[in-house]
Amino acid sequence: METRLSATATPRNQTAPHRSSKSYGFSRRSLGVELTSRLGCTPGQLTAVRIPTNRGIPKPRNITEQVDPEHIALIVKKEWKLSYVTPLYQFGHTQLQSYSRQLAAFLAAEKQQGVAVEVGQELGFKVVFTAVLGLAETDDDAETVLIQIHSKSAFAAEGEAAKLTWSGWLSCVSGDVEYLRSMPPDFTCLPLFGASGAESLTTLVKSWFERTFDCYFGPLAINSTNLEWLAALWTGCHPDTNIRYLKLAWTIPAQPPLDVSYTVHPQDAWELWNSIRQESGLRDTVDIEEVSCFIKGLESHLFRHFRIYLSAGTLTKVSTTLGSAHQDGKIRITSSDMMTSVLALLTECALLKMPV
Amino acid sequence: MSLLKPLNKLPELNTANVLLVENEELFQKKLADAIVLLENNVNVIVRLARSLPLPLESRPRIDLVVFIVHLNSEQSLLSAEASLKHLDSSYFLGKVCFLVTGARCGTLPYERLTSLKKLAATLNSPLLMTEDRTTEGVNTVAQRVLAVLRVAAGLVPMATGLYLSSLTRCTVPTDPDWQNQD
Amino acid sequence: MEDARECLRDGVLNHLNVLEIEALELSRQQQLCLQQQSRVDDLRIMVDKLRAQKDQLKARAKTTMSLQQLKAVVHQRNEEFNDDISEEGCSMTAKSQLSFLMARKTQVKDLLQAHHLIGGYDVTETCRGKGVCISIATAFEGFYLETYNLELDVSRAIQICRHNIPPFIPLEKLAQVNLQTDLMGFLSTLSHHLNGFAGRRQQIRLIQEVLRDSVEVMESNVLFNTIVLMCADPEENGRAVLCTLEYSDLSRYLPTKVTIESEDKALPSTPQWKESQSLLLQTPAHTALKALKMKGQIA
Amino acid sequence: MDDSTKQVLRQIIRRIPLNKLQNMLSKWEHLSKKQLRSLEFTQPKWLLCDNLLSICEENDLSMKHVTELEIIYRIDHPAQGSWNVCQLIDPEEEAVTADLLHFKQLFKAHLRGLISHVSVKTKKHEDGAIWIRIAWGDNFTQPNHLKPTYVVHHLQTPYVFVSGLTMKHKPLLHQALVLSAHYGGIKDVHLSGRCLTALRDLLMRQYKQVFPVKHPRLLLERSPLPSNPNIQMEHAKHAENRLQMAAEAFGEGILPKLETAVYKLETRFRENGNGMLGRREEPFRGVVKFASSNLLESLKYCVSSGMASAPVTPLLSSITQKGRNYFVITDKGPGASHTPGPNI
Amino acid sequence: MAENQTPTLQTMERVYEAEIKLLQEEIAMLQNQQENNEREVISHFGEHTQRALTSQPDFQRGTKDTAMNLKMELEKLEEDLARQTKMNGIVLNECEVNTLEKSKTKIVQQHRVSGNCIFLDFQVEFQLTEILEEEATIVRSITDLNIVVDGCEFIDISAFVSGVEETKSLLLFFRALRAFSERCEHRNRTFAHFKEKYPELVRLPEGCRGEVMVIQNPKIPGCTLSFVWNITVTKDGVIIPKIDLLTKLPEQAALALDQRMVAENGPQSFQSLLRILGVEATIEALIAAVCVE
Repeated sequence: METRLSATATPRNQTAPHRSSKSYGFSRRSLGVELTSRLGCTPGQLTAVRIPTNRGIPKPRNITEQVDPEHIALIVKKEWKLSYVTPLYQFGHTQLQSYSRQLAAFLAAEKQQGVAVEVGQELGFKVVFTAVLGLAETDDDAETVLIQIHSKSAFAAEGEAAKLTWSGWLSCVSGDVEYLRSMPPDFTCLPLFGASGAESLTTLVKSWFERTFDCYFGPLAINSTNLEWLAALWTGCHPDTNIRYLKLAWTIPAQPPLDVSYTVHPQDAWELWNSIRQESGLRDTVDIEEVSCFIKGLESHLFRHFRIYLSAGTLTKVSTTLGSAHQDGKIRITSSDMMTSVLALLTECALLKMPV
Repeated sequence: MSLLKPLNKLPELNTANVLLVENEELFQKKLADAIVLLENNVNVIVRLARSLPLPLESRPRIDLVVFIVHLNSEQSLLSAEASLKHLDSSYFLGKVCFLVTGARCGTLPYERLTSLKKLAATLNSPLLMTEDRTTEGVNTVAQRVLAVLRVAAGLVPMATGLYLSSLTRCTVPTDPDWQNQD
Repeated sequence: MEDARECLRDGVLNHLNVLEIEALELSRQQQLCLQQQSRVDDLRIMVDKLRAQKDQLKARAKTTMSLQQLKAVVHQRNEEFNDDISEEGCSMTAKSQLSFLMARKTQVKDLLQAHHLIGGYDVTETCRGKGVCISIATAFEGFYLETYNLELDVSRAIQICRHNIPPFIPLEKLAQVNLQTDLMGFLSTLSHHLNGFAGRRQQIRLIQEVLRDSVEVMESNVLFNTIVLMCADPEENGRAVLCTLEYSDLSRYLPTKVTIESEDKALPSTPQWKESQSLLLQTPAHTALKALKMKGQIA
Repeated sequence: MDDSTKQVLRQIIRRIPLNKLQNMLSKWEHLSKKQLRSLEFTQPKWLLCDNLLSICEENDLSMKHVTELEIIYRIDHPAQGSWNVCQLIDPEEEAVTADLLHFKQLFKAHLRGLISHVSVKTKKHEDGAIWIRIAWGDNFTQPNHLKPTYVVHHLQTPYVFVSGLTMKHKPLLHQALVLSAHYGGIKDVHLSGRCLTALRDLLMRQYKQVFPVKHPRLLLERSPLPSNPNIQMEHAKHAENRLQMAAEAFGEGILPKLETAVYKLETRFRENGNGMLGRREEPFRGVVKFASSNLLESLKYCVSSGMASAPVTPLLSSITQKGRNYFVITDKGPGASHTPGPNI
Repeated sequence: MAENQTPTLQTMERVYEAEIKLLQEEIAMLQNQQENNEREVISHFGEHTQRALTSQPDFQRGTKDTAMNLKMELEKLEEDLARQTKMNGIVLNECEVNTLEKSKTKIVQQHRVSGNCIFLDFQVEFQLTEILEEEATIVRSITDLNIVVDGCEFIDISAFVSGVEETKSLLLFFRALRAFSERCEHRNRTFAHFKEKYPELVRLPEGCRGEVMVIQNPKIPGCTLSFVWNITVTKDGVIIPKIDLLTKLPEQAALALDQRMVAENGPQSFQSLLRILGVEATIEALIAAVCVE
């Protein structure tokens, strides 16, 4: 069994304590062994899935035809805490009803054992699993599953309907086709998990999934490259839907830490982005070089004024009226037009975490 | 501008000089204390610098240059790359070593680590992943640096820096997917 | 032998791994007892360093010629070239030249320190001559108090770019008067204001420190330019007497107006209180009150 | 004790944390020792509140007394809501000799002259500052004690710290201040924050500033610990230089705890490299906000550790030099419009 | 496993610490001796040092750069001294320091400083004490002060000087001395200017640095105007100039002028004249008045 030198978590994000997951061993496609094998690595670090260096230009498009607007309303405007999920074993979209009942029973049982459920004393849970049809981009994508938990607190008057206290979803939008096809038959790959509601309920739902489908939930962070992609993606939509502002936030590791936030006028941001696009010939795909040139342009504009090396810190948050994303894996999508491209990007991040 | 040359001065008897280059000047002090504490028989002089070139002073021959790069800061990588230009090319025959910290942090952009690995591979120098927050981690990497230093300073019979570097240099993963990426 | 074979079964790499960890553990324990040893090593290094420094100083003392030797050198040269030492005639030996230079350097340093001690403005040039930093010392009756600093930008018109003068000192008003035209005048008026303020505040501190039981500071303000003190008149069965000191000239530490009040309307006009009123006008408050207390004028 | 007084008292009690309530009530001195002891401070707050109300009714306390409790609490815990600073300009002759009583009477008279229904309560703090609590009504309604404005003024200094002031009442307050302090006018200092003492220390220069003057000391400093001879710092001088510049820009020792600094940038985008937007004339508009639990410490650390290049840009050193934390930067220079602040 | 230090280590540690303390004291003593030696050399061979600065003797290779640095350093220090002297308006020629008591938390030094301020020479001796109190605050105070000032103007400030000596206000003394010297110098320049402009009309009984200037028209004997310009210093160092006009008229001229009450309201009109025109213009007016027959 590979010994794992425990390292104290980096201050910025509290990674959950490493449960000694089943060792998948090093399959043929992992990287050559070097001295780094000594220190155990986070799963997925060694994935060989290629990181795309350019993406198609995401056009905002109205998805209300394919996807039930009611479902969209449930996902839009909320802030979701993201995790990655390893493939689910023997998960079937047809048994959603039974899963609802099983999860409800599990939650009730956990409550009996006095597991701390601080959202009031719940009498009973009503769990609803719904399949959100239409979000999948390719036929390899499994359909997105939405989970809602309604609970009635002890104080509620008799006839009062149970309130929605927790919601979450599992999704896979335009996942890496080659990887999805390599999935053994009984496994369904829904790598991206978003949760919104009481933390304790989230852990309970996660442990139920892990026990029932023999999978593993791990924290999904959005690294600065992906935040930069989102910033460029949202700025690109400005002429069509007014983003009203582009706000970037960095954290500089000073003592005490210094947060720098730069809110750019949308039109100016778009003109900068557009001049970079023109510079490289307005191809139909956006290249990573253009994105980093856009962000570096903004950083150098700040450096000219304040002479602070933002590169010594990390980009932690990007937000516009279309949505916001935080490095700790928090995402908010406020308009449904851009939902698919954002979910596609996040699915890609989650897939990179999959053990090969 | 004077390039730092590895062989421009005569070595002193039984002493080894190592130069730790770190833009943040945070980890190098802890590492230097550990190195000096661990080494008993060879007189090890540790010189700490923020970047190259070094201010114009007389200093003994530097046997090993260690670049400490923190992956959570892009400036750390940029500053290391800039300092490399001030090293004489003959340093890259086993007299340069890269230490990388913070590789575990989840919010790390992947390309930073891969580009550093490619850099170390092209300069055929070793790249050591370092745990800079626990004392065991610091002691482990101090031992490794001492091992490389002893060889680079020619204090290990039958072993030259070049020979050791061919064994320990960083290899970019040979996986086909990587190839067509750049 | 048994555990070695058992380890080998798990694979060579694993075995090496276990060995390395044990080696690390051993070296860590070795370090522990080394640590105590290193404390003594540090001290030994420190002793060597200090010995070296002592020897170096001794050597230097030997090289710089003592007073007598210099007298001898100069004296001896005097005879050769009778009395007036012509310029090229006195090719000083290098050693005496060095000691003269060193001696002059110490003298200039002492003079600079003397300027600082007698309350001179310590003027230092900053940012390559474009700026100048001036410090103004304050003191009251032998006690050195705060030193205030002004950083002036003298590239174009003189401008105060940084200072730590408290806001109740009317710096802007004073600067408008003569900062551009007469810098020395501006500095001396500012110095008078600061020393006036420091003097007044120090008097209140001394009163509170030394005369705590017999005089109480009823009212004072940030600039200490209006002070109300309360003391008791011993005869009139300890009736309270209020002295209000007003300092309209902010650059002085003596009041310009002293009013004495008490319930007994007649008390202020009694001769001894008249006299103490004029005493308060001419001497700093704390000395005046101490004298009054000595005379039994106040309880 | 009418209903509005009760309502205000209830709100004040709700805002004062339980552990501090006993101390506040004893400082208030409107409850007898016995009454204070009779209050049982471990019972739930809403129960405690009712008992306290009944005691106050017993002592027949009026709104005047209740507001005094709030002012005492606010003086001890100023960091509620945010404080803004304005500065009185063009002092007349008597500005320097103004004393507290004189100022208090004049202020009340002027304010009542400007607006009929207003309740003004003042209290002198031991550091010499005067605290004024204003409950605004208007020509018809009674003063609303639930949203009072707090004004703190240090006599003999031009600074006034204001919290909880609405735009509607701003001109009234400013006029009353100018008239009663014998000044010519008043202007906004563009300095705001939650911690009142930090704003005051910054403007009153009650923190240690560093100047490039080295005052010779007779007593020798304790010689620093001898560092290990085997470790040499190549860039010792650079590091020392950076530390000095950081200290000169932001000060030394305990620094005033500012939280934020905001810069409204209206400068052209000049990108040296590939001519991005190079030709564009109009300014590249954006707002930069720096935030930290102790902003000056963070900026100082950035400069001394090299994460910000030294010498320090005037944009950052203006925070301490000009005593403000809101700037509008145009191509003509930082805050080219008239730069208020303590010095020239 | 960390057993406590073996006894030998502890004793070695204590031995080394004692030796370190001893060495530090020895070094301090050596440095002090070195400085005193240099001060003696200066006091005996002042003028030689000037020549040392200028002449370029042959140095052995070793001491070449040390001499160069020393010279550069010295030039910089001389520059600082010149600037301080100009800004402070006080020329310090010579100063002597000897340390009476020195410990980690207290130092007492005897300073003797002599120099001049414009044309008033002074020699000041003061005892300086510096005490390190808790949390590193240093209290520096003058514990003894005596001042010698020579120059004919001294009589005006002798009361002030004795007061200052008593309260040991060293800084107040030098601040007042500077202001007082400037006023005296201004008076001196004015008197010298008029003496040189109207040599036959103006007489200075006590010389340029005196207080009185007598204006007399040789054609009208017995009629003199003596212009008394007195400058005094109050106890708290404020300079107060007082200017009076003493008129001496022959009897018949006195009678003639009397109807116009010149003698009585002379002084008030003179003071108002002074206020409006300032000193120089008033003197010009007086001289003009005396010249007209």
